Amino acid sequence: MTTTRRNLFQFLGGGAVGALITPAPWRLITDTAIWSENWPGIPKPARGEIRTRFTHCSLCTAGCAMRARCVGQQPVSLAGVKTHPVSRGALCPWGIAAHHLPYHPRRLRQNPWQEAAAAVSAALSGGGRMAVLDLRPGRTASWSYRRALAALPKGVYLAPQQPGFAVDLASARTVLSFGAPLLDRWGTPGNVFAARRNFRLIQAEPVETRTAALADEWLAIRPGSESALAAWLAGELPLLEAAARTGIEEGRIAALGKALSENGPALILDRDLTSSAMALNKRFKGTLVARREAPVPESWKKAAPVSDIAAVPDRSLNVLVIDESVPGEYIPWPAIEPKLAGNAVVVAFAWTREGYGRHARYTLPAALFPEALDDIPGAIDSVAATFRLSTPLVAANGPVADPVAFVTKLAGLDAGNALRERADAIHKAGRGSLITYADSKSTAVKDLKAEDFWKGLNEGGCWMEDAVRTPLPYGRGSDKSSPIAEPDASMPLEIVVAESPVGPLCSPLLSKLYRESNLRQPVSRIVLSPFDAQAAHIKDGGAAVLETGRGRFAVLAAVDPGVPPGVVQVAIPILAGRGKVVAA
Amino acid sequence: MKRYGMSIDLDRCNGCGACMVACAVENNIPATPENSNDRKGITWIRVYKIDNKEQFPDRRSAFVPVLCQQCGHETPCVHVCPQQAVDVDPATGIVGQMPERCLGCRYCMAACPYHARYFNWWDPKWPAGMEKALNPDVAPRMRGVVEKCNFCHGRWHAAKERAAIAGKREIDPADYVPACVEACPTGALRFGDLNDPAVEVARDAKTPESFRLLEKLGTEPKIYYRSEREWVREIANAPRPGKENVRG
Amino acid sequence: MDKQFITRGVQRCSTGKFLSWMLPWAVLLAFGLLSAGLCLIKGLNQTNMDNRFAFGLWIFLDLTVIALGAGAFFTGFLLYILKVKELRAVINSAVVIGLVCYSGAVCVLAVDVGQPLRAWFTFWYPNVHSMLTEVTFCISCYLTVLMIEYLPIVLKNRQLREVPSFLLFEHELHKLVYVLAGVGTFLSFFHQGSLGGLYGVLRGRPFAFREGLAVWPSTFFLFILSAAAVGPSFILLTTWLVEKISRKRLVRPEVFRLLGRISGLLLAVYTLAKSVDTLIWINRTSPESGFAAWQYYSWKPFGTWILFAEIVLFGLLPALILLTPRLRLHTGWLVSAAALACFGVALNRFVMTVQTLALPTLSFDPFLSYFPSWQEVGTFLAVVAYGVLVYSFSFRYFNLFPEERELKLQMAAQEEEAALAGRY
Amino acid sequence: MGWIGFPHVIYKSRPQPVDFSHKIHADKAGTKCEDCHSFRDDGTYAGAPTLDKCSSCHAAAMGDSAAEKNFIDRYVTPGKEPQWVSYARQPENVFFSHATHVKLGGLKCEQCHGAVGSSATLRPVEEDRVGGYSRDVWARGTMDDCVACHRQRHQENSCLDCHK
Repeated sequence: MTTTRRNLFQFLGGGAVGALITPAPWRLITDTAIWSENWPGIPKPARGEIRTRFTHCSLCTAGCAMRARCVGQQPVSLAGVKTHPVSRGALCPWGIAAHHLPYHPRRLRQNPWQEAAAAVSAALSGGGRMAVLDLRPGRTASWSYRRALAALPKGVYLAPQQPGFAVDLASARTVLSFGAPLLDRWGTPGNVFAARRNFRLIQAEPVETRTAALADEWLAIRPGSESALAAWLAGELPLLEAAARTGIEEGRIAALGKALSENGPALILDRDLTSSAMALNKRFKGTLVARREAPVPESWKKAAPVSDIAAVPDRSLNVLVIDESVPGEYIPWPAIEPKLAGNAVVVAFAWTREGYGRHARYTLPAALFPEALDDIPGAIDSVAATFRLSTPLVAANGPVADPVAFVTKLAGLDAGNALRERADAIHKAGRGSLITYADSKSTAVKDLKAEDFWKGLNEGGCWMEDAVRTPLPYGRGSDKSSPIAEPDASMPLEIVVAESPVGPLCSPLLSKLYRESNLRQPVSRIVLSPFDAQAAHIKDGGAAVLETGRGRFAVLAAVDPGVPPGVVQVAIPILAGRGKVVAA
Repeated sequence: MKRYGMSIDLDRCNGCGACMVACAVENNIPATPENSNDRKGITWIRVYKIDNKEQFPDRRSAFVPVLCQQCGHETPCVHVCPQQAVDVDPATGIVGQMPERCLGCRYCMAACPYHARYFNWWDPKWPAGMEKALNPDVAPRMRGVVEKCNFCHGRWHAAKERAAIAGKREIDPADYVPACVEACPTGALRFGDLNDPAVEVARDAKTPESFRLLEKLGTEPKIYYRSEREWVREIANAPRPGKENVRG
Repeated sequence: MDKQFITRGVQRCSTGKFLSWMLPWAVLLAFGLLSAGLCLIKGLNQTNMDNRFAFGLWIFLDLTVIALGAGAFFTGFLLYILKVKELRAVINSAVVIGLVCYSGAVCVLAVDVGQPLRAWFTFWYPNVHSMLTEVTFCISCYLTVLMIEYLPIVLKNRQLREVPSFLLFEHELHKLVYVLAGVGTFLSFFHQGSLGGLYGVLRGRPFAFREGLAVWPSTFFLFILSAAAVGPSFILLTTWLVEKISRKRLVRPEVFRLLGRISGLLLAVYTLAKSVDTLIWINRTSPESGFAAWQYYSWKPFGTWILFAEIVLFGLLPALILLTPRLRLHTGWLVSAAALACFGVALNRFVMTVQTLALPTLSFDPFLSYFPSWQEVGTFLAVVAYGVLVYSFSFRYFNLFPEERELKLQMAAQEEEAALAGRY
Repeated sequence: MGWIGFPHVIYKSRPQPVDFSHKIHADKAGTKCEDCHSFRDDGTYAGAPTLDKCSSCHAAAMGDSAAEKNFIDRYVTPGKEPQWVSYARQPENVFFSHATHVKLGGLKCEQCHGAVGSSATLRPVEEDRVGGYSRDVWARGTMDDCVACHRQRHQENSCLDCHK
């Protein structure tokens, strides 16, 4: 028979109806929905036994104790450890997401170790001068550097200036802070917040920072006039003039003095802990105590001294090795550059090229937390000496180079075992006790074998000296306050650091969250008062240029009536000083 | 029957954002592309910086963590969901969101006065290798669905399982604390069963300084805020347009 | 060459002219499909919607076109249930418009959801409390009804009716038409209402929240009313447009006036109801949820002018015009009033969707603004283009205006008379 | 014809690495499932045993079956974990607590897993080509099956009881 068009229609229609009674179409619908659940590209989290491991965060000198929740060996989340006497179970946002750092997309991937080593030894062969810049002094690694540099003919060990004291927050009752970000990543967060309930906090600061917002009293002091207030407290300035300079009513200033002297023990702090304001602690019996360091082997004592970058003669360094593997106080490049001789070899050990890597001839990839085994020097607010390790939680993701090995190799020194030697030295001294978190026990070092002590440290234990508070001899820092600087007209605005910067060394999640919540001022943004903005013809959200002693920066300007006139609020600490903002 | 809730002390919160980070880590929130912003990104708990709208030197600021307020009565999002992807657990009072049932109509987001619900505008993506660090107790979500805070249900499951292996039906309260509460370094966040008068949270909720956001809507939220500062307590009420707000 | 498909006795432009009219719309449709495809494949990050503006242009579009498409069910209701015979002149056209609006809306909805593959969940695991469930069910059902209603129009085509079985089928369908009209009316009343309920139930958005009767907030009934009111206006408007574009007379002026009168009547009722509702909302509903009504209107640019425009300018005014017999006699007044009415309903839907989301609810919220991305606009235009294409096609090949033919004959007769008169 | 062909269209078959007989082990090694499929201290379920569990007995051949010899050569000697394919693997978004169901609910393994325990050989896992679920899940482990049982025992509260 011939198939007509109608037959065809009938066939198709029948087929369609027939298909409906088979499971096929229904199953297909269900399956597509299921497929939309395991959508391509959605990762499946690895399953497995959940283990708990302990370590210490080495992202800053707070060295908070960490409990890592691991699937097998892989940490999937970090939390604080309540039994750690200093950090008391608190972590900062940086620490909480630290286990993401090894996977940061901006990590260095090449390791030009051979080239760097060759270049360095070539530069040294002619009896060149070599220096190591260590951003975090006080580590065992720092000792290794100093030992190596002592062995080298002209070795210099450079490090940011460290305060020779520790701050005893717990015993303070009244705290006057000249812009010290006490409640924002200062010292050891857990320790600060625990002590916070016992002292009255008076924040003298031009803008309302996080700390000022939560202080018991915020003295909105005129920018740049902190020294005037300090001078009055030191009895070197009449009340009227202090009031006039600081823009704070006499009554409040007087009350401040009263509080400090009567509601003691008092404590006076400022942002960089060096300025003459710290000298006031002598006058008001501030609760500063001598800084104590964990014992080191006798054999280490013949080490290169810690010298200040400023003390190095210009154009004298042929080799400079910079260790920024652990974040520390950043010394601006303009302060370093003049010290370098012509064609000096600069080798930076960093996790990204965005730090000194921009200036170094070789940037070697350093292992970073939680890949690297390192110890953490005591925090500014830890009264007793302490020794704790940041034991690695994961294997290094990609090629890494060890800066200590690099330097010690040049001096023919083997410091591979330095941490163990240090631990043994501490054990030999026999003071203090070891706190272990898994069983939250504290065992006196005397009662431990050296082997177990070392083992305990590597399982995330923490050695702490029994708290001995040696009051500070107050040798350093004159108690005369420095003369009050007169502002120069070319730089009309006071640059005030209102935020600790988010910085590059953080989990991609952290930067995402801050970006999506506008919770922190981005490094690229400044905040102006409507008055200054208008004067400079800058609109809210408009582009601007910030001119400072450290150069010009293209930024976005925000206008906020909460900012006092004459102030530009930034999130880059090194810019503190005076500056000028012009429309881009 | 439990009624889990939270109390947030605004006089302690220093806006560090630890809660947001801990939440994102716990709940496998992906790192969104660079062009995401405060309106397209996902964060189950968001800390807002607020101020008293004064000028210097009278300006005062505070930080307000806002998560799903776990409305207990006429829960706005539950009623509107066309396909039962949102429900309130009678046993815990927790408002649950089922990404696998959600079709992404976003009606619930329009219904939520707290903007505590978030939509997956992008495919979830992690930097290479970072997916190794995902939390196995929480399933990553796919593009095109809504998600929100559920008081870290992964931890609730783990706590129940720990109880089960010991043959217990009731969990040990110490076993179940949401990530944000555990992470808060200032101790501003507290969590617990509001029905249990012995628990801190239940007592916090009763203090005169404590308040809830938009209480007058009658949705009985289970997140209690507290502050000594008068102007901060004002945020409980409806917005009052100030001149700086009035713009087109 | 396609002459044999065109209804007997009516005259249509040449194929070439027709195609050249269709072409630009086809291009527009293609562009729209592209942008819709982008949204489907790359996801909704292609739009400018966000967590705070979860609904945007598309929801506004859906609500509006469905309101305008209401002409279909309401005319059907008047014609078949209330036996208003004159409306037979426009019923076919109304059905096509309805079909276009509803299918367009459904397509956009499919793009609007984040996981279209799961759309069927709503039918499988429906949440009976959700207005959206009601909407989904009613719209999809009513769309099928419209398609069935559209069939006879297609089958009446000059060539298709040659096929005996089609003719038979069409005849059978015709008996059904009353049932269909009834069902359609019922369904439409419901989803028009639930579309209103969509926002009226939002307790968390006091600007949109309304008290109501039983489970339905007042907006439920207001939407039904407004839709019924502008439906006829929109038919009037489109018919007039088609007349202008095709330069033909399609319906008798009486029909125009009738449509106008119906529309005006309902519009007046709607305006009254709306005003009462607004007063209740300002004085009770809103304050009870802690929101002083004045503050909604102090966020620029949405001042009280928008309320005035909605109720007086685009409600009362057109109603009065349409209810004044003298003005109804002038097509100009009639059409512009109808246009005002249609614009009014669009504005109302805009306020309910966009303004609701723009207004802050938390005291530390900013006022939000939103502007659609080109992908969104493209999808929007696709619906328009699709509408024009389908309508033009139907107008050319199907008999949308039964009176067209006799009107044509009349005119021819008149001309002859005139010619004869001229001879003597 | 379609009924036979259909499964092959929608499932792809994934064979098990080792021809393992539950039956023999149930008779010889241990009597209870928990002997090999154990719980961890935190209540999580360990699933298929790891190699060390097997090699504790099979360090050297115990019988003379080809399967065992093969297993020892391929896995025990090189110390390579056999990649078992799970029959009842639930999708990522499902939270299923064996502890709750076994310890509190008092369910027997067979109730969900069928008579695996007495099977003489491991049949290949049939994996859905589109959805990726095993055919056993479709047969015994769909959400409807869970819900039905929970309804009976009035154990249904919310979605997030069983979803994560």
